[in-house]
This record gives sequence, C-alpha cells and structure tokens, in this order.
Amino acid sequence: MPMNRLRIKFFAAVRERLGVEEMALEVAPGTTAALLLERLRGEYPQAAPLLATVRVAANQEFVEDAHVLGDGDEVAIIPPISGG
Amino acid sequence: MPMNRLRIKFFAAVRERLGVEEMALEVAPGTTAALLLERLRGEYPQAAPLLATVRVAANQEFVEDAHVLGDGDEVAIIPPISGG
Amino acid sequence: MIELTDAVIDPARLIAAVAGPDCGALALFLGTVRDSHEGRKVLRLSYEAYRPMALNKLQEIQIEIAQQWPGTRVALVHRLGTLGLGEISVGIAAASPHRDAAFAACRHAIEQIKAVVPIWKKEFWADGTQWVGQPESKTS
Amino acid sequence: MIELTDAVIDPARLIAAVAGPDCGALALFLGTVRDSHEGRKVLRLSYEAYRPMALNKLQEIQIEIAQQWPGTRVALVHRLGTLGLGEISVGIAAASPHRDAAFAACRHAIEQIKAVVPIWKKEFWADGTQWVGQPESKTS
Repeated sequence: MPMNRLRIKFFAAVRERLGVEEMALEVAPGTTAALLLERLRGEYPQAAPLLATVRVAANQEFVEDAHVLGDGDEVAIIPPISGG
Repeated sequence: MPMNRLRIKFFAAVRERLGVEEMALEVAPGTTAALLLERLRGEYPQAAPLLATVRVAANQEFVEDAHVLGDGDEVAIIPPISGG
Repeated sequence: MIELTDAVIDPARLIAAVAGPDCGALALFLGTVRDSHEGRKVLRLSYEAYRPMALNKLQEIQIEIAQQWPGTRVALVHRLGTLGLGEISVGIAAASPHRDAAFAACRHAIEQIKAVVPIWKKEFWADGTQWVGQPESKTS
Repeated sequence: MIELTDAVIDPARLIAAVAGPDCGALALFLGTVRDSHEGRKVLRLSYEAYRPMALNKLQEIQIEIAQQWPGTRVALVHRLGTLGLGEISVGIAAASPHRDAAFAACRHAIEQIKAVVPIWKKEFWADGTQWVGQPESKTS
C-alpha cells in the first residue's frame, strides 16, 4: 500500500519540547488529524501533555479530528494561540 | 431694590443671530435661569426659536430652570452641543 | 493631557501622553472631518468652544474615567477653528492594563465629550452653512 | 494593510493606511508589552508565528470586517521576534464613516486575532520563561 507523505510543522512550546521545527512523515492513507496526533503522542512521550492541547491545521486551515490528511499536505500542529 | 449684575455669554448659532458674544445685564434678585431665557426671548425675538433649544450654565456649570442666578455670575447660553 | 488647540492634532503625542509599561492596551479614537453629512457635501468645518467650561468638563471626564477604570489614563484633545477634509477634530487616547477598560474608557470619553463639553461645529457647504444640531440653515 | 513585521510598529502608518475624507471616525488599538502578567514581573516577550497561515487569517479578518461593516477599512499589523517593555506587539486601525462601526470593527479584529491567528507569545522573567497558555514553565 503506497503511503502518504506529510510535512509536519511545529511551533512554540511543542517545537521547543521536540527540538524540531519540521519533519517529513509517512502515514497510511485514511490517516485523520486525530490519528496523527495519537501517533505523535506515542512517538514523543515527552511532548504528550503539550500535544493534548493542540489543534491541527492542514494546508493553513484548521481541520477537525476526523479530517483525512492527504498526500503532500502541509500539516501544522497549533498550540493554544497567544498573539495580540 | 438693588439689582443683580450678570455677564451673559453667547455661542455658535445664537451668537451669530444676536451679533454679540457677551453682554452685561441687570436682573431682579431671585431671577432664575428660566426667567432669564424668557426675558432674552422677549428682547430678541429674532433669536427666540434658537433660545428655545438652549441650556444655561452659571459659572461654568449647567443649571436647572429653577436655579437662581446670583450677582456677578457668568452666565452662558449653551446651544445644542455638537463637538467631536 | 487635556487640550483645546488651534493646531493640528498629532496622534503620536496623545499616545505618548498615556502609554507606559504598566499598560498592555491602548485605545485611540480620532474624529475626522468627513466629506459628507446627512447627504450634503461638506467643504470644511469650524469649531467654537466656551473654553474655560470646556476645559473643566474635559477634566471632569478624565477624573471620572480614572475612578471608574482604575489604572486607566486618558488624554483628551479637541481642535478649534477651521478644519479641512480629513483633519482630526478630536483625539482621545486611553491606556489601561487590559483592553476591556481601554476600549470602554475611550468610548465613554467620546460619548461624554459629545454630551457635556460646550463645543459647537459649523458645516460649510458650497451653498450655505449650518451649526450642527440647529434647525435653521442659511445660504451664505 | 496586513503585516507581520520584525520592525517597530508605527501607529502613524496604520492611521495613514485607513484614513480618508469618506470617514468621520478612526479607532486604533495597540497591544503593548506590560511589565507584569498574572502577578509575575515580565522582562521581555518573544513572538513566533506560522507566517503564511497567520497572513491568510489576518486577511480573512480584514475581508470579514469589510463585509460586516461596509465602508470600514482596517489595517492589521503584528510584531514578531523579541520585544522590550512598552513596545507595541499588535496594531489595529479601523476607519469608518461613523464611530459605532469603527469601534466595533477594531474590537472585533483584536478578538479574532487572539482567537484564530497562529501567533504565540513567550514571556521572559528573571527566573524562567513560559509560552503563554501552556501549563508548563521552566527555569532557564
């Protein structure tokens, strides 16, 4: 089964905790935003509490938990916003 | 009976209609703001409609119709305010 | 800062008068000369004040705001004389620890200025003039 | 005018971007770096953004305001990088024919920026740092 390639971007507290701004990830077709977060929490337990508070954006739009991520998507992990 | 001396100041539309910025006026003791306006409307009929829309200030404070004007008061005839 | 002025109002001066590191929010309001009013084309405006009472009233508004929104500072400036289109007639700056108070104080100030400060505006059109709020108008 | 900038925000530029003789009212909001937050003494702040999405969201806010308050123009600028006390982190100017719309649009803009624009603020204290809105803090 061909995998989907995602580009994942991290910001603020999550970026600092992971020590990485961006990574490429291969996921199975049908992977949702919620599944991606679950996988990240499993692979990066040190960031799991922070990853429990984030929203996901795909191609610069916020998406729901059930949103299916597509091949080539730019996925951003969005911690609680605090601009202004 | 000694009269009270008032200094009366006019502004905006009323000032232009009367053609005067300020006048001295002698009034009987006990003269109220309402009585002063009545007298001005009688003496300056050309300004009577404008004088029906004004408020009175004595010594730089708005006063009620029944306020008794005192000797030496600076009385201002205040048309509808339109600053801002 | 409380001023009635015949000079151009500089928003930067208003901001500087109230800003400070104890405040996280600053709201500014500028009233500017609009090119139309109630369907008529306006060429310019002229403002007149009962100066000593207007200054007193502006100061009362400033004190009232400091009491109602503790920690909030306001600057209140009104222009007098003749103003061209787009010029600033009134400027209000309110700085506060938080934005709710900054917005509320700024809004309160302009409403109070329009209600109790003895200042009058005359509109000049191509074919006449009018003291705003007066029923009459005349061709000049 | 929509900007994310590493340079100092100049309120005069914001005002100039929206002002015009068709407008009688201009409301400006500035967020500034406050010296304390929830009882802790703040030394400086640092802002980070997901830049392309933040610009898109600012533009959406601008379009939404033009639709909700016809005739109203807004300028939206957010600073990024490190800011000292008193510096301006966000600047919003809204010009409108009337003041109700100018105030409402300005207020709406700052609330929306805080809700949907991906920008994050880190506080620096004498004894640590914190990304605002995150439970954790650490001693640096």
